[in-house]
Amino acid sequence: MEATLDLVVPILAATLRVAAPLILAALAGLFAERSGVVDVGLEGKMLFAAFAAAATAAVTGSAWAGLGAAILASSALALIHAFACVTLRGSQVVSGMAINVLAAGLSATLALAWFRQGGQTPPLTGAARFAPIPLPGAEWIAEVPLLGRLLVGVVGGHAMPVYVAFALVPLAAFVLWRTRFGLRLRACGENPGAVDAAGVSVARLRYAGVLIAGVLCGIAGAAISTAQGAQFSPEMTAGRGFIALAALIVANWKPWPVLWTCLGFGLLDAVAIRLQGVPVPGLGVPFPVQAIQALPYVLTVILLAGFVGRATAPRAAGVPYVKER
Amino acid sequence: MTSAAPPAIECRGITKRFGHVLANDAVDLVVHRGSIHGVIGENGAGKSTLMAILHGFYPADSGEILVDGRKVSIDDSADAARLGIEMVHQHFMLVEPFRVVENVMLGAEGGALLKHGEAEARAALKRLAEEYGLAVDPDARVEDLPVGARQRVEILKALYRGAEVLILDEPTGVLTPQEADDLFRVLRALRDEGKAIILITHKLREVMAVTDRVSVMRGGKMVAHRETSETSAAELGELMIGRRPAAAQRPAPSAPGPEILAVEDLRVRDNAGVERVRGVSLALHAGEILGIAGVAGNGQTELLEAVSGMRAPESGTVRLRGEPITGLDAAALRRLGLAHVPEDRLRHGLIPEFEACESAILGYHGDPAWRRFLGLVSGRKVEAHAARLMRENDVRPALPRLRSSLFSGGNQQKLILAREMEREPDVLLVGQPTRGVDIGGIEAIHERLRGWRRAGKAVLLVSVELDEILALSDRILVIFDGRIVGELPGGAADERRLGLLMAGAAA
Amino acid sequence: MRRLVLKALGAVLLSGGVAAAQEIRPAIVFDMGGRNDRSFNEAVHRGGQEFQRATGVAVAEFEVTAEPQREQALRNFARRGHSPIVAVGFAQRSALQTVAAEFPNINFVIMDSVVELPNVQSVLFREEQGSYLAGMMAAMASRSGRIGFVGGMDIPLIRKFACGYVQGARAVNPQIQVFQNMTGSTPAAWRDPVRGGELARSQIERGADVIFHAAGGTGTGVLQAAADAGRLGIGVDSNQNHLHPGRVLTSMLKRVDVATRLAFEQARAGQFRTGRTVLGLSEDGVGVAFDENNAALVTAEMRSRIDQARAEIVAGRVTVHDFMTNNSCPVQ
Amino acid sequence: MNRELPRWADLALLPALNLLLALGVSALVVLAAGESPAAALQALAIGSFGSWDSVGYTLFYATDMAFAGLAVAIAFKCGLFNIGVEGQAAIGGLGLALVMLGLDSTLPAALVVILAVAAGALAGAAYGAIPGWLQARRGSHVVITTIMFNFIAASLLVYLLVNVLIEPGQMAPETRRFAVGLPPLSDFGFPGRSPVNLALPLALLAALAVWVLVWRTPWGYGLRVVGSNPDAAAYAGIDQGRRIIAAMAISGALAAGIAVNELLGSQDKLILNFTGGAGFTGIAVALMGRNHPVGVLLAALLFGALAQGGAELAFEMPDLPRETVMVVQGLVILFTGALGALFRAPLSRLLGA
Repeated sequence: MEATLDLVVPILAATLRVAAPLILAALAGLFAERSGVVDVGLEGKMLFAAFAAAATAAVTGSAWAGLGAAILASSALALIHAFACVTLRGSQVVSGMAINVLAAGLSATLALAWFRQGGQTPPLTGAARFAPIPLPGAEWIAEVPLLGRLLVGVVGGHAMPVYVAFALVPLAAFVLWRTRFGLRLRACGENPGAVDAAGVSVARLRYAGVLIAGVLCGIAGAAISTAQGAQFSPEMTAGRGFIALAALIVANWKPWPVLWTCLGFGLLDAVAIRLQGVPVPGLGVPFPVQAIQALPYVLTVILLAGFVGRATAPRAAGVPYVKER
Repeated sequence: MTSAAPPAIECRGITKRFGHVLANDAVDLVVHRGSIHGVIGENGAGKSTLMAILHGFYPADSGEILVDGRKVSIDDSADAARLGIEMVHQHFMLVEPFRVVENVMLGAEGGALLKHGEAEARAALKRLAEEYGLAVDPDARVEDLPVGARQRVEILKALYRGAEVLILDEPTGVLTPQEADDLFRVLRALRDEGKAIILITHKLREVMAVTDRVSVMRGGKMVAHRETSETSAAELGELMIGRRPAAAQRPAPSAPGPEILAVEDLRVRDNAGVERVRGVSLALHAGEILGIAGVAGNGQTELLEAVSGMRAPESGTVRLRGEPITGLDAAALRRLGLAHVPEDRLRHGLIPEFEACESAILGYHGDPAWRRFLGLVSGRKVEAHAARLMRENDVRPALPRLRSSLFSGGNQQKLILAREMEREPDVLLVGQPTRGVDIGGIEAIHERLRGWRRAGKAVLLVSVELDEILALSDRILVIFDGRIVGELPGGAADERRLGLLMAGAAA
Repeated sequence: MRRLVLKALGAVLLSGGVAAAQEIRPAIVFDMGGRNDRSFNEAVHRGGQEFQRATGVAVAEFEVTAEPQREQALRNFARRGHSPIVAVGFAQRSALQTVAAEFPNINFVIMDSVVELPNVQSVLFREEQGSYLAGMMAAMASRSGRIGFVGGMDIPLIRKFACGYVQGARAVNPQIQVFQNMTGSTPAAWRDPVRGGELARSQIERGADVIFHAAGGTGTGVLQAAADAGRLGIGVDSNQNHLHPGRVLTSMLKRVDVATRLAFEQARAGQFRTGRTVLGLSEDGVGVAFDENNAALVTAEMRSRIDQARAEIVAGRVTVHDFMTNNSCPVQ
Repeated sequence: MNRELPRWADLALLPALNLLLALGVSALVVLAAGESPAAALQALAIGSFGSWDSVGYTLFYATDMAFAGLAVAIAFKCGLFNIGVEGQAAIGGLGLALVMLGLDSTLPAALVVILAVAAGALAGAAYGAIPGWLQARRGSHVVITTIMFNFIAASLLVYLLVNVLIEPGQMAPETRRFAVGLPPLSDFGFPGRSPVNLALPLALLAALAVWVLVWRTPWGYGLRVVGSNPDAAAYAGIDQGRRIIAAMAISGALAAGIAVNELLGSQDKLILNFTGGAGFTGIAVALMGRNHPVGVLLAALLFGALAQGGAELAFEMPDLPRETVMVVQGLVILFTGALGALFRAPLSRLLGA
């Protein structure tokens, strides 16, 4: 039993850690696309936010200041995206790609110009990082057989942004399905004409959706550079924005499925890490490292083809809203 | 009801220009409370523009609007809503995946959280349902509702927002006579409550039946205002098109030829897996127009799709000249002489973003006629072909390189008809041939179909416009809930009986 | 004491060369990682800077960002008369082969690979020897009997590091368990510190208490995770002990900086050497770093065993297997 | 406000203005980095077109971009967003390399090169067709599957290069040199020294072929119908699923053109990551080129010039971080692509008046 826990608890804890930024980014995409604006610029916004967070935290010594800066930086890019897509009705995909390229270049350029450390920011210590938060009453809970250890080991000891990510899932579900704003936002992604006819500004809602995406990507970026990592280095988001985009589609643009999908990715990843170098039973030698590394992606494709139904995007996503004559 | 009270709506000299088109030219309109006011005119007469201005969709270039005698400016739909002006659009402004109650609340949620507002909306829906007979399940998804119910949702939406002035744009286009009657009953009840109702339509029969006053528009101008009781359909028709309309014809009895298309026990499911056609059999003869009457959503769409090769049927057979053609795709069927004018122009009939000449070969794109060396498609040949079609069929503007979406509905439809009839197919499937087409266009299209029949061709006509079915069909089949529930001879069809059959009320 | 000889030789060249100093215009073409990668390329950069400071001779630099730029950059420098030109990394081999043949009068240096041309100095390192010492230190410092290795990508060079590391660890503790993880298969594998951190944590959770990385930018995450967990990391290429003082056991040094400076100094003295140079422990080309940042971690016993091992390797009494000789590693 | 602009203004003036604005903002970034914008722009211009060498390199990079852009564009024309050009190019390169390694010493040079190009295209096509099939028959969103397939291709390539195809005794995970390759254009009198090779005319041919296929064949007509109005496809008797699979296959084959240019035309061996991100840039190239072959070629030239000019810029101004070039690229994509309508309203007022 203990042996099983030894194996399972760290894997589950890793699952939560790996999933957290994906959840934040996927929820970001969720808000943007629910409002009718496709967002392939999640990666760029996260990266720029990661830079802003680490740079600000390094200078001020405060992770919270870093988080604030990350949100501002990411939102600034989101504002560009909204201006291009909503006001100018430009191509949403091009705008997203432009933001990815721009963010990669700008973050490294600024980092180099400001810190002269090869595009990295100085390593963060102490209050400049989000430290793991132990579960309140952990030593007491841990006494509970089985469950206690599971709870303390898996749920406890994560940094603030991880908890924020998980808290945001029910919040997003609540906002989208239980509030006036959510109703209008979703309507905007399905039939902006109806929203307009109801006397509500489509542009304002879409700006809101895209800006929320900016804020969430900001938190995700800060999580990457000031909680999970402890400094910024160029291109450190390493494609997570695209994985989040995939997760969003698998989850059919819904918050709870986003949670399960991202946890699924996280779990596959955590298991794959463990499987590296482990001899295959009966074969005696391990699978090639590359096969293990490709495993999460192969499984995703198989799952998608075999079990998950057709994804139905918000109908108006990607289409600039033009009043009909 | 005329009194000293100022009119609910008064428009003075409204002018609106789109580019070089003068859509509204110094238009005046007075609508009183407690009245149903018809605004009639052909497509493009400027009715919709005027209503869009009233509803704040876009601003007028000049002119003023008075509500209850006070001058107002209506900058957006929210302004209109504050003034109690609500509109039921021809293309419903509903969010299809949403529930009815969500649609009703949208824009009038009554607070940041939905919980309270939703309870309120439910109560209001219940009350309105009782008051006006507007029953809809508040938890049904709009995409699952038939058209008539969707329209009720639109009206409920407007009432829920406290509409004092209700604008309805071509509301009966998709309704059965019974549903239309229901609608008119609701409208009268609303009028009696003191609301002002503006009914935009081109159907003179409706105007005569339900309105108190009527205003006629033509070419962007307001050409006449009449008390309904003091005018006639004939006069209105003349005012509308500026000349005396051709007398409505009933088809002369025909002598049908041999059976050419046979459908046997056809069953079809829609994309959601719902069985929409439940065992339909029918026979179509050369030299006949067979009309399929029915309320939208009763399976006629899927029937047409299955026969035309767009959708594989679940079971059953379709034969053309005795040969089974079930499961063949639309291109193969066209080669066999079965052409199809689809119900939904913009979704199926043409490609809105293609140039008109490219839309003019949709379905015939593989034809060697526009190939050149190496079998490549010659742009010039395609263009020349479209130019000829446009010329011969009076498609305006006759610009083959113009984007398809920039043509008016009537001209789009003419182009599609021209395309499908050009190869003289033995069987023509036609769905809603005149939807959104103005009166002049309707006449032309009807005449073409009649000519087609005279030439010994067979036409299967699906339409929700009863007038159209009656005007064209040699025989009428009524479809209800995926089944053929009755057959009537064309010339002598009893409209009342037809209506009852369409509503599923009589076997 | 051969490393002293090497240093002395350098000093002699430097001082002796003043009189006969040639006008040289040295240049460096970095690999994709870029001059500020905190490890391999940065060490070359540092070597160039040291030379520049000492002699006042400017060193031109270029960072490639795409494959075809390698050849382009080398040719650009060569055409402008730069010499010697240092090409950093094995990936530059075929580009250098082409360009060096075009410019027989220009001198070139390639790190980590061999180009058999009369105007090229090929510098190879015995990474396995340095890694061996790192492995020994890891095994000595480990209390759990489990240590870890995080590589960037599963390529021969990284396997060479890993193989030496495991050999060294086993030499100290034949029963020691070594976890090995590779980061990924895309270029992102070299700059994903978050994933590096995850890999390290996974090893720590399995009991590893010393983790050696050879993963470029990803490695900063490995060292960070080790430090956060109160375990020890081992740096690579450059001295990374200062990144987390007291939490980095040591760094496996690969003295590309020395090799670079030396090549420039030779050229300046008119004594540029072409052909193959293999730098191992005996040439002080590889090693492990001891400084004030890890002084508290290194016991006297550790230090003496390392010195002893180094001496034995230098003397040829102990042979560290080089993965590259037969593409396999005798230990796992 | 949405009056249509004259064609020349729409196709030339507007993009030119946007490009100018992009360069203007880039100049500000350069200034912020403490360098002279004028010198930087000059270095960029001379670096990309200032000599025959530079022109050659610009064209070489543009060849990659053209193939990538065409690959993305043809998928877009069928309504598919192919993010998998990177992976398709990699697998195309693998197919190409296998033929070269197996046959380059036994068959005549011309024949083996043709076979290799064909094998590359075939491999790329197959790797593109799988996500196409999954989309058409299983409903798996092509965006997800192509992202996943990029990772899978990268893993496969590393495995094969490290364990199977590596030249024995070598450090670099790359194959041995091919005995033959595509001849450089300098063999045909193109001046200067650059890797621009026969893949460039091949790219032009591919663009022409794409244009003919998509705009001048009934099949391509069907492809465009599926892309712009899938509902109408059934009406016109067009098999949507088969078009999707075929479009992805062609997209993959075009992606393999990157491998032809890089591996057969320049590197003469299979190496890791030879695409250098061209597959992603191709998305911007395609969209800026409005998914039309002519537009794609122009956009490819622009991006080729930025890649080459950027490299020269780094030479001339070593203190400018190399990532500055990415900033310029991002700004160009942003201003000429997404913010393309910025000047539309004022311009139409100006020209309409």
